[in-house]
Amino acid sequence: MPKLRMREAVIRALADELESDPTVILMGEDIAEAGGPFKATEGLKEQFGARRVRDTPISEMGFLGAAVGAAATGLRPVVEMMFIEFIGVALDQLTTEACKFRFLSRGKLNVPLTVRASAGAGLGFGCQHSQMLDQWFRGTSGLKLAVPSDPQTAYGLLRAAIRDEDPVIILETRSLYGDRGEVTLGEAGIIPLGKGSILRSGSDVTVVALGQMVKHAAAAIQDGQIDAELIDLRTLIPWDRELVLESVSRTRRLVIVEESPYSGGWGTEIAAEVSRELFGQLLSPVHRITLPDTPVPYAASLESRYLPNAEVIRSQIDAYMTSGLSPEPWWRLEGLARA
Amino acid sequence: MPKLRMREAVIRALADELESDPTVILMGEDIAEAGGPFKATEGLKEQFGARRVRDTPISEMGFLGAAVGAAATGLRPVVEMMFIEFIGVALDQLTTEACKFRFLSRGKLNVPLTVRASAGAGLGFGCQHSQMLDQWFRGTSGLKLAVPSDPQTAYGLLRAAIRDEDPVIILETRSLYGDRGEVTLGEAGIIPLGKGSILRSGSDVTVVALGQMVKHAAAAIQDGQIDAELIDLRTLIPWDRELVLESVSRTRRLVIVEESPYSGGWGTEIAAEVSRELFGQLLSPVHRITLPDTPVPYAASLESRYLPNAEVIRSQIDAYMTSGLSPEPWWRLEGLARA
Amino acid sequence: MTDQTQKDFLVEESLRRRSELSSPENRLDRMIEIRAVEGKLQSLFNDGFIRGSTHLSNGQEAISVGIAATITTSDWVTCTYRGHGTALSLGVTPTAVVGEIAGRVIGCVGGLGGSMHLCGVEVGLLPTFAIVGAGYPVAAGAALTAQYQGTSDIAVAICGDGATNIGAFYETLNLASIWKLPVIFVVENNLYGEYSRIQLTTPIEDLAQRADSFAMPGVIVDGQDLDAVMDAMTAAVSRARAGEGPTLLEMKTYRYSGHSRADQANYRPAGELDEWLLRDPINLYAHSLGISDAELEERRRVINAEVDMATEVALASPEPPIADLFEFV
Amino acid sequence: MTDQTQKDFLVEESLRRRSELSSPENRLDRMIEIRAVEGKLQSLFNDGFIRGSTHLSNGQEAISVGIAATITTSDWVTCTYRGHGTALSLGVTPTAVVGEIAGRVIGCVGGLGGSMHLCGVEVGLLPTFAIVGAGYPVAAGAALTAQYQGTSDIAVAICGDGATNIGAFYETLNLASIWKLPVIFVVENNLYGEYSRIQLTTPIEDLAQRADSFAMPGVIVDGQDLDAVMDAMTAAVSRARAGEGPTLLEMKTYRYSGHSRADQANYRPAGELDEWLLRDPINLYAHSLGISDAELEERRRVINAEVDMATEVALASPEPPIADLFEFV
Ligand SMILES: Cc1ncc(C[n+]2csc(CCOP(=O)(O)OP(=O)(O)O)c2C)c(N)n1
Ligand SMILES: Cc1ncc(C[n+]2csc(CCOP(=O)(O)OP(=O)(O)O)c2C)c(N)n1
Ligand SMILES: [Mg+2]
Ligand SMILES: [Mg+2]
Repeated sequence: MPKLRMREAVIRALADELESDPTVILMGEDIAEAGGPFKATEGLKEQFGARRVRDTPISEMGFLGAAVGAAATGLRPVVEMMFIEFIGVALDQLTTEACKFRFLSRGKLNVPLTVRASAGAGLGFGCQHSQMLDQWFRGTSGLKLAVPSDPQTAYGLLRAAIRDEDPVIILETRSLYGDRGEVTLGEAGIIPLGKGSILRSGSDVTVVALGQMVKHAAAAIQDGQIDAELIDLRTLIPWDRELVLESVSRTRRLVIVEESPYSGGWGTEIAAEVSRELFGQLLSPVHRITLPDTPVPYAASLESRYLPNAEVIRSQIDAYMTSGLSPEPWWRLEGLARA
Repeated sequence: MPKLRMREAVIRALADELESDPTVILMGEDIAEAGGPFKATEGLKEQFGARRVRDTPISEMGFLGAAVGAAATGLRPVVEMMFIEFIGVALDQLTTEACKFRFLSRGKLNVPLTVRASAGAGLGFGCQHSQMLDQWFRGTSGLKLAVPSDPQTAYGLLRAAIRDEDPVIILETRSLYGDRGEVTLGEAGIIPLGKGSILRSGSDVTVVALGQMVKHAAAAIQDGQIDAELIDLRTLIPWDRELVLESVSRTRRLVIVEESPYSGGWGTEIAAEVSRELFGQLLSPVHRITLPDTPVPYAASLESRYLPNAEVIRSQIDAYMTSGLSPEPWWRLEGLARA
Repeated sequence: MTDQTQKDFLVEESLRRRSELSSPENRLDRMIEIRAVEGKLQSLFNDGFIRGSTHLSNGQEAISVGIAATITTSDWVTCTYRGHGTALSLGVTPTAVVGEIAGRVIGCVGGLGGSMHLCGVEVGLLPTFAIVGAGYPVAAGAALTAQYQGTSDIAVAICGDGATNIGAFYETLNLASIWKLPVIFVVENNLYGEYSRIQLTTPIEDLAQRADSFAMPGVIVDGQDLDAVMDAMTAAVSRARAGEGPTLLEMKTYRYSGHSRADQANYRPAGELDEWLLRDPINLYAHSLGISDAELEERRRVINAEVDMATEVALASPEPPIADLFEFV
Repeated sequence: MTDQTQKDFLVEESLRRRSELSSPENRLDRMIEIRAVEGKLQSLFNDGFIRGSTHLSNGQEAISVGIAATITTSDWVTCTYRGHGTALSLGVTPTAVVGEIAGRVIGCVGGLGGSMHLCGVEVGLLPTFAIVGAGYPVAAGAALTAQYQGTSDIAVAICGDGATNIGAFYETLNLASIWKLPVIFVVENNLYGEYSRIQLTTPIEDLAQRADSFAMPGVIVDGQDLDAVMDAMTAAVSRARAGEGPTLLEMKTYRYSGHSRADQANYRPAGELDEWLLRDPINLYAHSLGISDAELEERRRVINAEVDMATEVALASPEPPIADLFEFV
């Protein structure tokens, strides 16, 4: 098993799909000649040629829409949105067009389109280049969304996405691109969409995390003093209801760790569903550890508080376990904000 | 108190704000000469002139962005998005630009912008012209979103939005434009953003609804056989936490009626928060009555099932009250879909 | 016939109808058919038989037929909510069009789509777009598939004059030019975008000029003259098939009705419609074929009767079953 | 000084700095200052002092200074992430610029914004835009405010060549033309959008041509020649103030560095940079003012020292308090 950085795992996934399926093509800004702004497509143009690995003008609506049209008529395009914010100028093509084609053709057409985008905070890119923005994609039927947490999931989820018959977005947490890990390549390394994974078994509390929060949640509980079960959700839309419900039905406590705001964060859906399905069985309310409801700040000292880290997660879980209640977030405790 | 149709209440709100504040201007496609595709700006150009009531080219990014710039530099623009779906080509200007200006100027600038959009299903406009799409706006700090349920709220919320110092979206449920009701005009008719309203007091179950679902929820419980407390949420972002929590702390049961999909619907946030805050105090799990996770269908027979009506709401509430559980939605009961 | 056999029959029928367009008389008849179907739709709407919205293309029939007659069924077309003419020209049957708009299972999308969302995959019609501009890049993508796969297929994007003010239009023209995609952009310049006259929203008169920014040929075409449409299309199609890249065709035309069903089009200057009626595409083409007024009347009578029958079949079809709501998500 | 007095002082200082641009020598010095600040920023980045990204505008100084010297502080400017030159020219102090990029409370956005988000409301700089194209319509809106209020203020939108391929550009030009808004669109054509040479993304050479689609004057300007920039701006500004509408100015220029801090710009053909260095805007302008090489060196020395001091002040400022995260939402 090779040890790869996450960006290299992305390259391998793309290469393997380009290799195995001649209808796969890549498009995006500066992904071909330059190998991608995050070097997550490095070498692919050299290997597969400019016909299959295509640089585009700065025209997100244009090239995302072209990918929709290409996907509906026989290709399997993989589009890179350099930063997920950029889809704010092109959302229509994904949610209102691509995700409606199957319905509007009564099943005669489908759109096997993958959108990869870098996302997330932590690197000092400021408030227009540091968000996850998964909320833009929730509630759109026909759309899937996955968030890798390490090189293996980056590899496996991306390959599954490219093979999927419908639109899939992969949010690649930018701060993880340099992380290294062993990666099972090939068919065995493919990770089905819609399935979470138990990274650590435990019986006192289930911790559900996604993307870069998985790493921080794992660090928070690694000393084993809390007998926590850690689930990497991997796919957010649709999330793995069975796995989460089964786990929480055993542990009877749930903490969700989100790189998502308190108001409107993705954890609300899981909290709502778990509270409904396991009504009367929980020992404590579902607890969410989230971002505050603010733009992403630039200054390092602020950004590092903005994003939950292992220490914060640990102290929140401790408070949750001790009190049996859902502790208030730090900004309420410190009197900084109400929400 | 005049009896007005909802579209007339919108016109009155706009006229009153145009009258009282010379910095208020209106922009949108065919809102001036033609009085608006839904006649919700009828007569305003004649009354206030083409300088203040402006037709635009079909350029949502262009005119929404121009409104952002105008708002940041001294005007109070009200933009009409004819159908909320159209903001899919211009979302960037609202969420990524307008909502960041206060932060990115360290408080020196603000964007008193109102976006009005028609929204919602029920009129046979098909799947690209019938959605609510409030999910696109959740999780964006600095943004407010309100949904009137009748002429009075259309009037009062819109005036409050125009006076607000930050961006506000008003989703006007299209199917209500023709509904008539008495409207208190003037200052007394203004409805503060962020505040819900108890339309009917009751002690056995709280029913929270928004937009056109308020009418259907009210019809569902009007015979008084269930002692339900009905809350019109009015503002969805931010929703009235205090009011809902206070009500549910009395009734100890909550049903949310949403024109929003089951997965990713707005009710998840309320369900999560209520389940957290009133943990151990609820008699039944929070129950959501939602749309199914599908595009909006065209055929009348399908669309009428797609949208919850009074009968469905009633039978769901009955099942909820009788069983003490959250009943499955009809599509699961009928084996049509899992989610 | 079961619904399925009915549907298979309609598909075959669409292909047959498309092939008919090689004959000038059939092209004339198709224009007459479009006019007849739209007349029917308007009255069904007026009588409350069908709901939602509708956007007639009467007056613009030569463009729809001219496009369909110059491309093949393996070429792809993207079109707007104003798509009746395009769908019927490409071959979709009157029953499938009326059925869709009546929300019946026999409709071309089984009643799921409605007036703004016709579709005919078998004849190259992608689901029509209700968002202005959305069809442009999708057509470019269909052209990319053809270019990539090395077929000689092309794509055609049909939009209105107003749609040349939206960002997607420019982004697509640029991309298509840079990638030399085999795509034709047809702008139906009918002088109005909804209730706004073009001068109020667009500072130039000839939209073909907008191709210049992308080093693309932009051609002004008389959209009322079927032969002119076919000539312009034929040239653009050969250019595209030869790998020489995209073309923008501006079709000067006029819609006789208002923007959508409720619109009485009072914003039009007096006499404007009458002037355009003098250059009605059906009459012009009939005359160019040497067809007498009497014969033309007879053709209209026959076709109207056929459309009446097709409408009856459509309305006799049931609404879609609830399972369909979940099956195609 | 308390932070607040410090800040008030910086605002006043910004206004003073702006007024300085009426003198040619000061304009030269401002260009030298921009070059010096960016050199400093690059080394601070290299040394790991500051993080995130940065986009230098070295080579493009004449455009920034030329714009600032021809408009007033009540005019509004929208600019991109490549905004150091614009901010400094408009008057924002080196301390406020370096402080922002270092994430300090003394920064022009108090460290909340960072490299891509400079701001100087007092001198007309709206928060700079990190989304390509986003500043175009916002500038049009600022121009609308001026037009509506009947002031003679104008707005200037500054973007790159690559940004003329994005939809918002066209939508804004069209809207500005239709509404005759007092806005000037400045395209800094530095031949590259990120790592892509313009020919790979854009099928025409002169972007000024893109104004034609909107019946708007499009002017090609030598962006390395401060006098040429000022002349072109002055004409466009009078046009705008006179109510005659918008102008597109294409400034031909070059960025000496790569796109952002990590970029070595290996994609550039050998010799290209050297050729452009021959027409360095600072040298050209110094020569046109009859300033000797020795004197120019001396000016550079003095200004570098000032920038060093400004940097020290900036870095001595604390990071923002956590309360600031919540105060400006
Ligand atoms: C993005 C978007 N904005 C606005 C609309 C509403 N709308 C539908 S049709 C139309 C007018 C289009 O005019 P034109 O392009 O000239 O086409 P025509 O209807 O004349 O065929 C408008 C504004 C829309 N569907 N999508
Ligand atoms: C909508 C959007 N797409 C892509 C980007 C990424 N991006 C940032 S700068 C840039 C290149 C812009 O080139 P140009 O307009 O020529 O400006 P320059 O950087 O040369 O000044 C790109 C693609 C972005 N910020 N926003
Ligand atoms: Mg038109
Ligand atoms: Mg450039």
